Amino acid sequence: MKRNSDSGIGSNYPWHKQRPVIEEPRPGEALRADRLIVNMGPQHPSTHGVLRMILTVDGEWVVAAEPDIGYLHRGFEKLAEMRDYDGTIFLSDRWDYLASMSNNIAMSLAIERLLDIQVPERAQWIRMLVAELQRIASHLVFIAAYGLDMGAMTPFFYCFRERERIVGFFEALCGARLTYHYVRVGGVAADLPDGFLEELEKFIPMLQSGFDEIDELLIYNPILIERTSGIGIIPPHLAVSYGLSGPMIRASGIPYDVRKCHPYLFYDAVDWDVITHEACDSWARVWVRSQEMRQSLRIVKQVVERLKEMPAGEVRVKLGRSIRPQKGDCYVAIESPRGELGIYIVSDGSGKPYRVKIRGPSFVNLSIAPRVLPGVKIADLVAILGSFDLVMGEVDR
Amino acid sequence: MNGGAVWWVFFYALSAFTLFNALLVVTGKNLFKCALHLMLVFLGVAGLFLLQGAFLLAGVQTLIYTGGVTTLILFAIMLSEEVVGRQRQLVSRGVSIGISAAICFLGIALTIFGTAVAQLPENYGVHIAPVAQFVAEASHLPMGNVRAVGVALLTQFLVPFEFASVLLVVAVIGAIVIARLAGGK
Amino acid sequence: MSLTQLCERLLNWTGLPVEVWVGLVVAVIIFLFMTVIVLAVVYLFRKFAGFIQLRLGPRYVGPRGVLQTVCDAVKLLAKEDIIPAEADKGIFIAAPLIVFLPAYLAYIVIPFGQPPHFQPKDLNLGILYVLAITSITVVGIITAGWASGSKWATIGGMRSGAQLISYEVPMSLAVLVPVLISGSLSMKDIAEMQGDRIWYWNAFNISYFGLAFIAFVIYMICALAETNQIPFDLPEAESELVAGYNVEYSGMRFAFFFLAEFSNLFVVCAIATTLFLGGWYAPLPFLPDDGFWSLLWFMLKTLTLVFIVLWIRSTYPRVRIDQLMEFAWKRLFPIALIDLGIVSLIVALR
Amino acid sequence: MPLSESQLEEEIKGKLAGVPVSFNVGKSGLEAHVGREHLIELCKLLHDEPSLCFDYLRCISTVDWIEDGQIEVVYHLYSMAHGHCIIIKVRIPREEPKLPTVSGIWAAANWLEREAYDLMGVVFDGHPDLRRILLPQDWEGHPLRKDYSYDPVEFDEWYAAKVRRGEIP
Repeated sequence: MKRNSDSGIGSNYPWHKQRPVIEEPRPGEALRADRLIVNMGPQHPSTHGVLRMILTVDGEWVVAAEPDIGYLHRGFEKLAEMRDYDGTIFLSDRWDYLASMSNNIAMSLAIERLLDIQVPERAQWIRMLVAELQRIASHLVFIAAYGLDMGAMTPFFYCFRERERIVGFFEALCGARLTYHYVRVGGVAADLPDGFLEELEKFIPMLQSGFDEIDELLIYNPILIERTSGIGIIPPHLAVSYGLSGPMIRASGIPYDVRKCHPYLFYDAVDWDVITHEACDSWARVWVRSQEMRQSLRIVKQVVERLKEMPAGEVRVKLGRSIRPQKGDCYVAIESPRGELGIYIVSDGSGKPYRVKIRGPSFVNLSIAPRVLPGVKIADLVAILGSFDLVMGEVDR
Repeated sequence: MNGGAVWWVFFYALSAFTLFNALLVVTGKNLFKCALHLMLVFLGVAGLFLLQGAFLLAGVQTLIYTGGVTTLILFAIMLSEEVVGRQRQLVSRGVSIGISAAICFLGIALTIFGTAVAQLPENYGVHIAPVAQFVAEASHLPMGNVRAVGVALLTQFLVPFEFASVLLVVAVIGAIVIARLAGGK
Repeated sequence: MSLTQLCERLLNWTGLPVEVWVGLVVAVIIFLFMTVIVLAVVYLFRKFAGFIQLRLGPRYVGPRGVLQTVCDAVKLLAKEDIIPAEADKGIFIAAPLIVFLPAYLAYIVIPFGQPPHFQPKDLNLGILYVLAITSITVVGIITAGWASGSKWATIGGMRSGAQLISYEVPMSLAVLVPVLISGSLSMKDIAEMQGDRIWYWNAFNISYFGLAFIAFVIYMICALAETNQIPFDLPEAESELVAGYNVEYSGMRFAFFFLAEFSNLFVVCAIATTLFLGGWYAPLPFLPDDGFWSLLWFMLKTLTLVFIVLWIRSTYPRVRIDQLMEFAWKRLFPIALIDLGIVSLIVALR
Repeated sequence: MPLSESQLEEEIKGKLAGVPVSFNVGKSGLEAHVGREHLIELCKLLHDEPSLCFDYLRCISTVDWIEDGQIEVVYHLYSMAHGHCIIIKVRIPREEPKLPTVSGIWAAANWLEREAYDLMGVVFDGHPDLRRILLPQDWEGHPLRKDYSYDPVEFDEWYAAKVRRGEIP
């Protein structure tokens, strides 16, 4: 077992000298029509939720694109200030409703860092297990929805078949299928049920062949490659400057993964690779996600091995009725399926958090849209925006 | 049944239909509707060809004029007009010029019909079918109809045929050049 | 008074020639046939897509859900008919008919079985007639998009128009190959020329060095585009245009578009069967192919092609508009032209 | 190898010429406290200096310390090249919550600062497009402030009040 230190990704950084320049949008073709302002959304089949894009189009070309967000703003940061620490966990289920487990983990880790407590080892392994399963489930939804955006209906059902099984496992863990509230402060809500790991072991090869099917059906489909490669290019220096994270930045060739760069749980004790792609385009973002699912499965396999060796035991620290951390603040980030999910939490010594700031990866990832969308065709817009994998519940929080 | 009478009824009905729509094309105010009436004119002409027994011409007329030219005109209208605004005055004020142009055209047409048709070789079969035989011929006209047109185009009328093609190519290239000049500014 | 006498009396009373009545009866039969075919194709498509997509498809109405499409059709007809305030009313109403009529009229010349019983009318310009008639559909679609008075519908209509007119060119060229081979434009002649041996069928005839097969493939690709099937379903690209040219239509007028779309799908496959797959003939000489057998063989071949189209439809993503156009003009068109040129050379030299 | 916190502190102190910055090590790493008049200077240095190269802005958070009458703005930075982190903390008075923008240095700051403005009311001078981002453009107040009154108001009342004040014709 090797433990990596908190290391960076190497000194090969050609992008750091290049400052972001807000360029004038590229003019359209020589034959120009009048500019037209089109509202795409908030209710449009391909904005996935309630995102409104205010597009200025010149014929088929997008001249300017401005996202208008906030339709799903529920004020979680304010709500968290009115609840005790335990009560903030279930709020976190609702930020990114496709990855509730990851949100639970982020919130729990932040509070535990404030409290300076050590979580039982078994609970940490279980957290890793659910986090990776959640990543697979979330990426499956992304690929399904992206296929739908590109007009391919069938991959949707194949992705959802696999996701349905993962959700079934989560249901066995905690009884819920979308908002789990399974990971709690100090551990997890309950130990794994009997036979869980055996069932999971049986499921892993099925998932593996499911990935192969999806790859064949959609990812390496020549039409999809033709449509999505070479569009929505985000060069590495822009990706860094705009603070992108997750598959978005890794598809721009930068191996930034919170699990490797700021390790938490036992991610440095298992064997896995950070997936990157040099192409920086929409297809690269899809491909990176499809490969990441395989890496997650690799982690899941190792975690299952580990958990099988481990005797059932303590999975949660006893914390008493109310949690009162000392005065102080901390920033904890995890790698959610969409990227760096950071929690900045401030305690004033009372039973309620003084301030909770959520750094939603989708929010930051979306901020590059006004920069990359001008100059593309309307048909490409869907292909680019879709590859960002936005979950509006997290953008708006 | 009196084939001849039915034929004449059809002929006059179709002619009236065609002329009526042609009138609407030039007097209508809505450009898009004008184009649709133009399509009906083309269909009417195709029907007239059909009545004359020129099935190939009727088919080609429908395929090229109704399906192709009308579509291109509709495209041109939709690309150049505002998509939602629709009103535009089309009737030109130069009535005298119009009338003199119409008279000239009539003269040319009469001259052509007076001379050219008479000189057409009989055995090529490009002739106006006898009126009364229409119903009888309609169902079993031989393949010769198509063959005759083909042979005529490539022997008797080869030079005009090639001229027409060159003219079309020139028109297409010219249109592109004009569009480029106008758009480049 | 017997039924025949009654009919005769009625005919005499109206004073119209008997051909008119025969024509009307044939028209009604074709319409019913078309409706049944469309309902069947839609049902089969839904079951087939369900099979591909790991679900069950319609189940509840009738045995195995066969009546589901009938119910849907009735529902569509009973729905409220909405005409947008911005729409140009007259054209808005006329557009579905302009789209529907060609789809309907194309049935007249198709030999569904051994002529003359199963072919409504054999025109000696049969295939030209079909091409001419179906080319009118474009006008209807552009008109529908424009008359809706909605930006999305207009864009959908224009895309559709551009697509249909582009793919008509390679399609016509591909159609000319069997016409050249058989030397006739009549659907009946072309089918009869191929006969009842599978290796004489145009698509598989090796005496043209596979060139006819290339034409067949080109024709089928164009057929996908002409009937707005994935991967060429841009006019209806849901994720971009919501629904395309028919977005403002509802109820019965929408049903007309729907009917025309699936009817066209059947018609293009039926034409491909006639031109390339030996029409109503059985693949081998000892198999029966007369009377109703011929109808069966024809339907079998056509439905196989329909299934291939639907298979592609439920598997592939959608291409982009410029890729669609480039594919038509830069790939299909030259290939079809060269193919046609070589075939005509072979025909001329033989 | 990334620098340790003390090494990093030494490195920055060595490069800083007379900029008053105080350091301490908190729960999530090295923290630099700086006044708002020196913020840009410090950020430029952190971003441009090859040995520091903080090219990745992870987060901008704001905390309303109402008892001190101050708002604290917290920047979390990371260096892709070297793998070290730093936190910059700036305190500004609540009455005059003004701060120079860093969106010219890190493009990510654009939306994060808009969010801070929207929810906490921090005004970033020189920001290219400082508008509300999550809340409607005509929202009143900044909800994450501790003294924000969040009594429910019926939409009709709110609308009527706007009409009375003449903001809506």
